[in-house]
Amino acid sequence: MTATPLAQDDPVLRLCNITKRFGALTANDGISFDLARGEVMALLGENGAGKTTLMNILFGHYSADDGSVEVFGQTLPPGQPGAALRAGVGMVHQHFTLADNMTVLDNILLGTESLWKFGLGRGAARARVAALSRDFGLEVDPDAVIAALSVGERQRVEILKALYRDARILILDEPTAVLTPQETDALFDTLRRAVALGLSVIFISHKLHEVMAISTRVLVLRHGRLVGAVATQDTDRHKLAEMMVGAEIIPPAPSKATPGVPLLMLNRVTTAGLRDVSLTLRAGQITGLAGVSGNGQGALADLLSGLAVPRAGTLEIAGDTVTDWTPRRAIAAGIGRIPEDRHKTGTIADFTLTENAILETYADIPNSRYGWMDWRGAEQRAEAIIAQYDIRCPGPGTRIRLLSGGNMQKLILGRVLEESPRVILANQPVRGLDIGAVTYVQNQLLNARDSGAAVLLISEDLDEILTLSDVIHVISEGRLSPAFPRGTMKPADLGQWMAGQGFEYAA
Amino acid sequence: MNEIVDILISASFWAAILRIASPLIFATMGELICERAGVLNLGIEGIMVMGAFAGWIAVYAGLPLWGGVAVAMLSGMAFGLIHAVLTVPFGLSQHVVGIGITLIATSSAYYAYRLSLPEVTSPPRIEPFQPVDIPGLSDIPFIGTALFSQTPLTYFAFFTVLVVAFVLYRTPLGLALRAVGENPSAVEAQGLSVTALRMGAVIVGSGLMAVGGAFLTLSAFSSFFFEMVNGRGWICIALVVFGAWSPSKAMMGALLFAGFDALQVRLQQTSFGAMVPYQVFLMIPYILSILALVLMSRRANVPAALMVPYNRGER
Amino acid sequence: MRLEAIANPTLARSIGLPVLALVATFVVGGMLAMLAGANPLLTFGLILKGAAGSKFALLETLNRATPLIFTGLAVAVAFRARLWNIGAEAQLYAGALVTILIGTKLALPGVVLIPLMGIGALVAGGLVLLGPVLLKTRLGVDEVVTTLLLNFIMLLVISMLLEGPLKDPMGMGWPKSEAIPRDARLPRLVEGLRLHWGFGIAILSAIVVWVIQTRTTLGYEIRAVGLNAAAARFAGIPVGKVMIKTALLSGGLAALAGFSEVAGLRGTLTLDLSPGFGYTGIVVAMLALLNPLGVVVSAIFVAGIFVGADGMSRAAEVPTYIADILLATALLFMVLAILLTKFRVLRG
Amino acid sequence: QDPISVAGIYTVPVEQQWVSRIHIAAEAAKAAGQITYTFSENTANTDYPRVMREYAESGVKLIVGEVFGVETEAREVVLDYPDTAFLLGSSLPADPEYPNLAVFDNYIQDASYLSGIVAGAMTQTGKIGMVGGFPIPEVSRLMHAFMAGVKETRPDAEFQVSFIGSWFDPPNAKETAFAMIEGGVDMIYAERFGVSDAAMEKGILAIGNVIDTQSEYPKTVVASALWHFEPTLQAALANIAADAFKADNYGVFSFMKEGGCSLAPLGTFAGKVPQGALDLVTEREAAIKAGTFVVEINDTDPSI
Ligand SMILES: Nc1ncnc2c1ncn2[C@@H]1O[C@H](COP(=O)(O)OP(=O)(O)OP(=O)(O)O)[C@@H](O)[C@H]1O
Ligand SMILES: Nc1ncnc2c1ncn2[C@@H]1O[C@H](COP(=O)(O)OP(=O)(O)OP(=O)(O)O)[C@@H](O)[C@H]1O
Ligand SMILES: [Mg+2]
Ligand SMILES: [Mg+2]
Repeated sequence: MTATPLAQDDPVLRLCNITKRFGALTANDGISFDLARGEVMALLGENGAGKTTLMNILFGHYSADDGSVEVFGQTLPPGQPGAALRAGVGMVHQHFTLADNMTVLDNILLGTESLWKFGLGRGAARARVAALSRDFGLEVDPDAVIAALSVGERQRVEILKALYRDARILILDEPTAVLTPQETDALFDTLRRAVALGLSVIFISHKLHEVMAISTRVLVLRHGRLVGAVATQDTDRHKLAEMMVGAEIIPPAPSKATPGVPLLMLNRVTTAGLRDVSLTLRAGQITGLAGVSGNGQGALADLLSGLAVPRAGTLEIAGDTVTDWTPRRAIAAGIGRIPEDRHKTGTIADFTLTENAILETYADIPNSRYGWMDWRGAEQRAEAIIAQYDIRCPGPGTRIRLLSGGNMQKLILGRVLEESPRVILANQPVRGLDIGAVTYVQNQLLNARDSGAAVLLISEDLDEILTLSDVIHVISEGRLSPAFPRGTMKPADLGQWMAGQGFEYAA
Repeated sequence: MNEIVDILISASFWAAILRIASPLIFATMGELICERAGVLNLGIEGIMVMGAFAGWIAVYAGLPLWGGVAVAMLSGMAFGLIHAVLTVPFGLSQHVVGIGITLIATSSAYYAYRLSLPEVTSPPRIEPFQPVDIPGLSDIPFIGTALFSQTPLTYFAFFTVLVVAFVLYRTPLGLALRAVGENPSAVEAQGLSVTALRMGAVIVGSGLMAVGGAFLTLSAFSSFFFEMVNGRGWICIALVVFGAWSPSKAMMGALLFAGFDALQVRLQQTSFGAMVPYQVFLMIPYILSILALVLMSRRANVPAALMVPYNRGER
Repeated sequence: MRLEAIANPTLARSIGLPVLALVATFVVGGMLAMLAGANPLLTFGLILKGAAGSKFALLETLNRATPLIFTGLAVAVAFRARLWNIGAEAQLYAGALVTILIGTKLALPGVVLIPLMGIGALVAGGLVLLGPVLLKTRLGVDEVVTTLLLNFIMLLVISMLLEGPLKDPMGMGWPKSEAIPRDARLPRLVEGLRLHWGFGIAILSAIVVWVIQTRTTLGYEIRAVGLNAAAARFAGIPVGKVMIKTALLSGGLAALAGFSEVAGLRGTLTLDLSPGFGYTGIVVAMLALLNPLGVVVSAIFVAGIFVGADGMSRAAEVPTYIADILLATALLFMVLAILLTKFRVLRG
Repeated sequence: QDPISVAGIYTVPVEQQWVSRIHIAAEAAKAAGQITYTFSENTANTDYPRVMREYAESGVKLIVGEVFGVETEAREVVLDYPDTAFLLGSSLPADPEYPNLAVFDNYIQDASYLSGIVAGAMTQTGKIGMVGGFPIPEVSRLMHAFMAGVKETRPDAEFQVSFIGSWFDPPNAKETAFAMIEGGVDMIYAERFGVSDAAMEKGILAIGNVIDTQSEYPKTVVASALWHFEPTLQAALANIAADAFKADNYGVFSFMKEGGCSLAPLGTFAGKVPQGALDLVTEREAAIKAGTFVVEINDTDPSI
């Protein structure tokens, strides 16, 4: 370890001995580090290691129980985001902080002027935003309403918000978790431009190749403590993973698949977001769906989940055409669904683990009988899932809100896999998870495949698709490419299809 | 049918609409400000009662009429402060606090009235605002009588709509207010205080509601009566939704509602009115409001964070 | 300022704060009474005496709590599903109306009429709430406003009926209905005092609702829909149907308040059957944190404060309006106290 | 002799015209040392029986009030407190089964009739408006008597009747009156607060009801039919003192011949009312008091 946390001569930012407790839990434990001008510092750590908490303290959302934050030599008053903003700190939060029904420009302007001024000066602001967009490569329509923007565009707005306020230090909390590879590349381009202009960046991600690609230095948190700091050039992905988890991580290595009978078939289906799509999911096979987000993945997931019905074409399960298609039918037909957003659709935050574990099966024995809940039965079921899927939690009576994303995901996985589904829809199953959890989830999907399930894996991470899938489809503007067997396509080839090329010739 | 046309072409009918709409407009703007900032203020009915009382008693005690309006506004702001403290930093249920405020403001006004005037058996009167002709405009035939021969408070009500619309859409403060009703974290992330903005909105909004109440005692009428607000506050809550949280549309809603009220009163005297139970006329504005809501529902843009308390550090 | 959840509140906190809220209410009451020239130190005892100082006082408190239990339950059930039913008042009147229709128009023995009236009311109240709920689930119309407006419409409908077809021919022209026959009235619980079997039905309803919420799949569905409708829909819970069932249950419960007031207390239908029981039900439910059994306690608390303070106003000869002030004060202090039993206030 | 303890229970505030007359009579008796007096106002009908019991339990000798909304329940209370005298406004006649309950109502049709005579003489257009709260007998009866009076001096008079569906919404009553005035009415029967204000603003005339408001609207209120509760209260007090209180109809004590109602003095309008009308008023008043002329009691809804 060549780089020590406190080695800078003239740091733009200095954190001293930051400690933060939530009740009995110490989320940050005496953390100190410096940030130099023009540096990209990556912050690594498992889910719940305390990264977001630390950044929230730095930005003034939380006040630390101990320690201080200095920006350009000035100590920041605790608990005042306004002070951090004025001092030149800009933050892009893990969960975006945008008002969805307002325009880009209004979101950027918010809070930048004295509240008591007459007039908003939108004209001048628009010009300034346009200039910033150009300088930093952040293309976005200033008059668009946020709700109409893609995730990547929203992120650009978040960065523009910081730049508009002349931020000198940019904090990005898991900015790439929801981005497509292309968008990630664009983001990195922006960050490089920013650094070139003398800004400093703190970058949080669970994706080690990204950390390797963009950062100059890496700090690693574990259980709230700073456990390591290295210059990026002196390390590699394996070493970083080991520092994070404390043990070596073995990435999944799929064995050869033995495809079986078709379990689910789409015959020229059209829905709100799909155009004339035909697809066959076979037993014992993982079908990967690659594509730039927003090209119909959601529509396909909704269709298989039972939330949408075909407008034209048919959906066949084990040879039978379905009618009256609802989520309940989908579950009954043996489709296990891992939703894209575990917070919004996958779980009910204020339900306990037990209640969440039976969300899809509450009406069945042993969870209930004749409309009467059997809470003992339900709890036993939850306990079984907790034990088998190694969910870290105080117990089945804990509200799921208190679990980390990885553990939440394990519960969903357990809830789905315990039903021995014939078909599994896995929509972004590892988004936002740390590397340990990612490996765990992927191995579970492979196991399910090996025991004969048909898996549809939707992901924007091409590496993940290429590693896990036995056949790959690309989706673009609601159309589906032909199936490409494992090993027949390179990332660049897929990229062409993702950009929409080739579809003219496809069926 | 002729009778209805007669009503519609009489200038005094249109003048009545503006008059009846005035208190609704004040209170609707007040509620709109609160809801735009994310707080449903069910205290409106009681705050209007308090405003009606406070404004009136101040004038009765010797203050000029505009002094009464100011006192009413302050009284509304005081109850707004209680509402704001309980619902914003403490994040208590906006339903309970609102109903509690309505109860406490109403009964406090009654209690204070009885304590200050224990002996009266007939409500004392003050000299209320008189209609003021606007020079030039009020001489225009028909329009002059219909629109420009109102009491100053009515003109003030429409001026308030302009101010509210201007502030909401054309100033940094309005931008922040709208944002805090859409997504408080967005506001906090930009260095503004969610608490201060929301509390400010509730306090100022409540002040306007109270002025709406004071209109009843200082302009529409000259004495304070128990129960004289008579559900007008609840109507305003509907008007805000009806107006899809936009000041100008909400004002149109108030005018429409007042229109049906004015029409209702006049229809009762027609031959048609004699055939239909008077309750049917009284019902019309409510039924139309619901119908309008049904028609508007798809386009309504509810402030996304309405009724959601914000606690920093909680997700 | 920031609130932080307390993992394990101490007993002193859980009990001390609500007691403090009560004491604060009494202090406010004393000061207000002093303004009116009464001895502030006496008010405390007078309120207690008025609310529970005698069998009569206690039973009157329970009597006034009865409709509040029903409307409180109605609100608790609806709010659990995030169905903002502000229209318990309208549903109450719908229940009362059907009670009167069945009770006065059907010539049947009391034992048949009583259950018939109850069931009729239940159905009527449910149907009244069904409209706004269908508008909400089908067209996305905000139910806060529709249920609120229905309160006014329902009162006007009743007014029209009471001055028209339902007017009691023996009522000397007053807008009031005929009385239901003696044997179709809910029996008194205590001879000579007003408390009637409506109270028993209310307690029973609270238990039933509690069982539904905690022990049945419907209760589970209602809670899931209320906490996260999107997740519930994804998991296969029929959100629309659950909403409709919730509406029928909630509206029905509110209507039972009307049934109980008419069949147990008043015998006839008038326009002033409810002094805002529907609105107070919201407060009762929230004070109980939407817990059905808690609703019983909070309804009795709310009724007790009102009856006690009202009695105090007479004994101390201060204007009667003090009762409502104290009720509201007690409420606001109490919701705050309940919050502070679970959260601690931090700076920053 | 010790003052008799009296309690009033009112479902509306004591400002309400009707209740104010009871309240004033009681306050006067209290000032005269005849009674002690406390009251509860704005009592909901749900709470009414409880309040009755609370006063009865506290040993009050006479309870006055109004039970139009709780006739049955109130009678149950009455039976439970045989030592307390109840003098209650009620639509039902007295009943010996409730020996301690006497009923009354404001039967002031005599005065209303006389005020109608004045109104008929003062209207120019012959269009007369009437704004009421609800079409209940107490209101309808007086409106009919008033109309009968008008017909004496203005046989071709036309009447417009509106009910605002509320006892207390002066701004609404005022709007309703405005609407009538636009319709050509130049004389208005002010059953509710708010009506005289409209008349004053528009410079037309009004007739008061139950109370005299001429001092507040000196150029507007021509005449008023006044109710005097004193004879009713005094009769009850006398019976209590004599231990002779029983089920009885005290409504008659509101009749003119008992002094229960009167036409308010013309005051500011003295000399402005045609002599012919005044002569008729004097003549009819004498006849009513002598019992040779009876004003019809008609409780039907005048708007139909
Ligand atoms: N508001 C809060 N209240 C209580 N505890 C909290 C709160 N926020 C975070 N924690 C605790 O602090 C720990 C650190 O959380 P933090 O969000 O900082 O993790 P993280 O490193 O950002 O995780 P991830 O990689 O999943 O984003 C968590 O384990 C959690 O238990
Ligand atoms: N209100 C809270 N109270 C207690 N702990 C919390 C709270 N909010 C978050 N946490 C904790 O913070 C940690 C991180 O939360 P966060 O929501 O960032 O999860 P995550 O692991 O990043 O999931 P995801 O990536 O899906 O958002 C979790 O371990 C969770 O236990
Ligand atoms: Mg995080
Ligand atoms: Mg995360």
